[in-house]
Amino acid sequence: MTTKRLTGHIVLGVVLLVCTLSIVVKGLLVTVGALLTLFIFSFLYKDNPYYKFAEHLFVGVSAAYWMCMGFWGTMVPNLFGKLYPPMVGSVIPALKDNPPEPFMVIPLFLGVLLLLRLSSKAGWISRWALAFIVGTTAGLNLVRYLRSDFIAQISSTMIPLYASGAAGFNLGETISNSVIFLGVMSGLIYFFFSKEHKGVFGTGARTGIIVLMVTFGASFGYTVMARISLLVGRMQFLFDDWLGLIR
Amino acid sequence: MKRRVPLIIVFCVSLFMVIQYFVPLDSLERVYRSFLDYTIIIGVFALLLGIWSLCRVNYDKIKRKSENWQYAIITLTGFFIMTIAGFLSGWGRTDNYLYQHLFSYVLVPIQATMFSLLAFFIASAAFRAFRARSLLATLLLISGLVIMIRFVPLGFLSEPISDLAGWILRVPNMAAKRAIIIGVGLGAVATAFKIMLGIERAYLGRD
Amino acid sequence: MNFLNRIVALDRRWVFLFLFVVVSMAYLLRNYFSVDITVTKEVKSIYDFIEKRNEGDKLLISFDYDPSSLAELHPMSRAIMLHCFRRGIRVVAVTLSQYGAGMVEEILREVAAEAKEAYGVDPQYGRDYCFVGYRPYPAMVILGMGENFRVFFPRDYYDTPLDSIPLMQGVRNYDDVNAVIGITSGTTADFWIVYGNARYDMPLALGVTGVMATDYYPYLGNAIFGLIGGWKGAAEYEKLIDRSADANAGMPAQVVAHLTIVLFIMIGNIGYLLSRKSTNAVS
Amino acid sequence: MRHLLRLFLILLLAFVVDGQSVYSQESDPVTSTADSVATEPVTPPPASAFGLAGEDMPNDNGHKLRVKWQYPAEAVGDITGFEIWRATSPTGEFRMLGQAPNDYFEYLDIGNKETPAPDFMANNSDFFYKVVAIGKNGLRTESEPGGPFRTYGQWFHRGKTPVLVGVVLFGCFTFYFIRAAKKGKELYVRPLAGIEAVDEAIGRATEMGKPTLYILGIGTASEIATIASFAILGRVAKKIAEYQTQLIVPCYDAIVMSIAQDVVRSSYLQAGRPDQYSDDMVYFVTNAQFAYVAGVNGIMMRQRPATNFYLGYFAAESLILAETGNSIGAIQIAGTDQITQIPFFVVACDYTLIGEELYAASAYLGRDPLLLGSLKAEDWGKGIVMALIVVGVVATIFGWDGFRELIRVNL
Repeated sequence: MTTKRLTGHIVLGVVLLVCTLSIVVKGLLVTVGALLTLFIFSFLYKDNPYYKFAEHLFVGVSAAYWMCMGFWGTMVPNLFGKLYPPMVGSVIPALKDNPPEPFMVIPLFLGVLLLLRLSSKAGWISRWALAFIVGTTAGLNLVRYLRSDFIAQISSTMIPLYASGAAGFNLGETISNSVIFLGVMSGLIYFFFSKEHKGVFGTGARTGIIVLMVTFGASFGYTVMARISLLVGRMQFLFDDWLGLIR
Repeated sequence: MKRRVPLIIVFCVSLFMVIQYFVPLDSLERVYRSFLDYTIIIGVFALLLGIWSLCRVNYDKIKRKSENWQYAIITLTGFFIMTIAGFLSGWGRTDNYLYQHLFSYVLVPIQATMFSLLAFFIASAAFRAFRARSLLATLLLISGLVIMIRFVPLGFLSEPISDLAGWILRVPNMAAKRAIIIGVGLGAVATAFKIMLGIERAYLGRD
Repeated sequence: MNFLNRIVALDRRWVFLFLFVVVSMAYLLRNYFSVDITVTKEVKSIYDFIEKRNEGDKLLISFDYDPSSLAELHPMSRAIMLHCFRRGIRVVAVTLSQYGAGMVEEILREVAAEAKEAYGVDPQYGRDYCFVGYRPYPAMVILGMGENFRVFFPRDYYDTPLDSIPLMQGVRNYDDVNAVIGITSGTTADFWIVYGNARYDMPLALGVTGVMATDYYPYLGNAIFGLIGGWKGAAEYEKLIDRSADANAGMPAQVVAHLTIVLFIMIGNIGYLLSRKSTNAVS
Repeated sequence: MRHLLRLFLILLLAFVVDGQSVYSQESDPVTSTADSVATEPVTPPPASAFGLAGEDMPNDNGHKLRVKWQYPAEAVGDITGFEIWRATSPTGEFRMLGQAPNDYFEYLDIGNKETPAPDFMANNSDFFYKVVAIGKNGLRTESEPGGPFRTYGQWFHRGKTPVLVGVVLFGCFTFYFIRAAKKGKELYVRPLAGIEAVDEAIGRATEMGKPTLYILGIGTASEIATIASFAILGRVAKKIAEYQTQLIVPCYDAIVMSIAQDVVRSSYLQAGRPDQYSDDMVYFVTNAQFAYVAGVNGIMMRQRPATNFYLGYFAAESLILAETGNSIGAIQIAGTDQITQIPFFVVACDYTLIGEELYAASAYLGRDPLLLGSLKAEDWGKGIVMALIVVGVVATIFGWDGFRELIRVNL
């Protein structure tokens, strides 16, 4: 226990020393950024006050950031600017002379309905606004999914199982095409809900899950590269930008 | 009134969204675009609800002195300082020192570091889960390894491994993804139908 | 037995620590490492395609990413453009990403200067490359460019009419460039395939982030003739053009990290299999 | 309810009929050729462009027109290109629209749909065009104004017919099976491991006296995955209310939070314990992806839930959440329709609902015949897809490409 505590003190001391030095050399801001980086990394060891600090700060600041973005980026130009254009004239001069759009009271009205949720009595009215959003989504998705994912995927699976190129029969391609065909079919069989996975159907479903697992392994393996790039990015920040070890 | 009106709204709005997709009329397109605008604006109003919830939860923590209540102060302080910074430059502008620097030296580094934790978690997840426990787990393990090993210089083995990796990515990978996409497409359409017709209405609560 | 169990249930923090140490060492000592990179077919085919073109042939390169993906995609953009300039291939640049325009303008200038320094060629704006800028709604722009570039880009980024730019004279649409290379970090890659290649059938190659790459492998050979995925792809391309740069600098860390993970998986499995054997023996 | 269904069917039918009647009307594209007087090419070139023709573009509301012209092949070398001008009357003010290179003899005029814009193009109205050949020597030769060319608005987008067929067909299936289910026809559904584990997982949390964490993902309420997740949340919350354990639902999106509050509140009401619900169970964290993850990680480390649900739309944070959850020893049930994230859940969680299974989960949990009926409809959809693929593959083997064209969506 005491050695652990001692190690803790030593680590803390070193970090403090480096920080003091870096504030002098590199300035406060980079040091703050670097410290926060280390705080987050400390979570990998265990939950601790430094991580808690960074986490809570992050939550608060980011919520305010998105609120400001929502207000200045959406509310002002898209609602106020359309209801009463002169209001945003100083920000977006191009909008100043647009005629007001009276229909924009609809989202204003729905938005206010939503806020009624804070009252325990009239809270149920807020569902009108939610219903509007859910309805838009449902309608949009009904056609969106059929259009983009669905039909395109079906038609591109219609490939000849027997492949031949300029050089005649192409064995490799034929095997690949057959695997694709069988893979898609068995994958679809796996997703059947109302049929018991037994007999031929069971074999199909089993093949389906095998193909799925191979794919998941491959995706996982491939993503490692992208994630390591992120880590190297942080090292670049810590070692180059902050400590300046290399350059 | 409490239940029927929302269902009617859902039905009418969603039906409109479907129809406008097939009918290329300007008037419909204009309404369609306004609808999308409306949902975004309503979203900002909802953000106020979110902020209210955030403040209340944290305020309660401080008031009740529940565990870790000190950190709730940090959240609220961070929130209010950033909010003030966001309105400091006057109408419609956020280009002040405080806002910009809170963004660049607090938000950005923490965010990037949180993201980079994935490098560690992907390693620990692989270590723990890639075990030859069953046929399926073994397949997961093997195909993952084949893809990862491409990075490791292995001399004469490198080329066949990279070929095999390419084949896995090109063939079984495509087949499985297609099957998932087709399934997801059908499921999404079915869910949209159910919402439209009011069969699925969990989102409205049930009282 | 005890040892095996401990390996099987090794605290994940040892994995974290090991990975951290190893990756930081590899990063710090990157200049002392050389990584032998195996060039994959999908990257090589893009290189070959450019290598086989004649001087004066044209490529349309679309930089559809914004500064947040810069770290991952800039290395491949640089490598491809350097290759083009070295071979005397003309580059028509466009961006379909809202925040991309400034970044693309910068990288074009940088690479032109780099090519001059490295290969003694002197790429000139308007003659050897040009940048038509940004337009919103990528799907529509891709469709429109299939008709005529001028539908959406009557003028270039600097407001010069396209017909006044020597490079663009006689360049109507995809038929007049030899290929399109889309370097993208989002759904624009799908648009290039669905609205570009499927509709107009021009040769198309993609450069994408590492996470996206697996999604586009299925299109190799039919919709796209080449694919560069993340840093590894960029490093391969750098190797092909024999010019080690950013992507190669990160490669030691990548290789070591992959090796570490593979090693841990192996150890875990050996431990698991052995411990299962010994429990079987006991029972 | 019945009336609603019927109304919908009638509307759909009317819509199909309407669409088709219009479809046949505009099937032959309207082409009119201007009898513009071709002035003899002046020597030295440039020669005058002539034979202006305009063609309405289909499948829009009449804001697009394709202009074509001819130019003597031998004179093409003398010009650098063409300019295309448009006006609303032959004598009116012409506006330059754009340019085309010298070997290009058509121009797609995409007009603006809104009135104040300078390149506004009204639908169902006449336009006149002029093409100017720009000579290499700088000479400009104008064609006679060609026209009138009329833009036509259409009522139905023909390219989207396969989608319409799909929607109608699928709608019919859904109706049929829902009706069948209502009549009490027993529908078999195969077991899903992830769903069967739900009870056990909540039970475990109860035994351990620890809370259950439910994450709705980082999607907005407009993601189908999020909506599917609400339905599951309703079932889960009801069980939790019955077992009297604690539920934590930290939210990423404020609208999602509002809806989730409603859902959980009514589940507690249904379970007969409305007094145990409070808005503190379902609360907002923040709207930034990784700040949300940081917050949820903190919740996991400090409140130590025994069971974690991750159901909805997820991006890169999936693995951070799942690994942290695993490190505290929670039972984890995940589900998403995001293909790129499924592998991470599969690796790091105990149970994973893959893609479509997430949507089906609420039907499984509720055993509501209406919802089960729609599962059957989905299966029929899959069956048809498989049949289509088989026919398509056979068709390509015999080199009959028409079949693929049949189901193509032309936007």
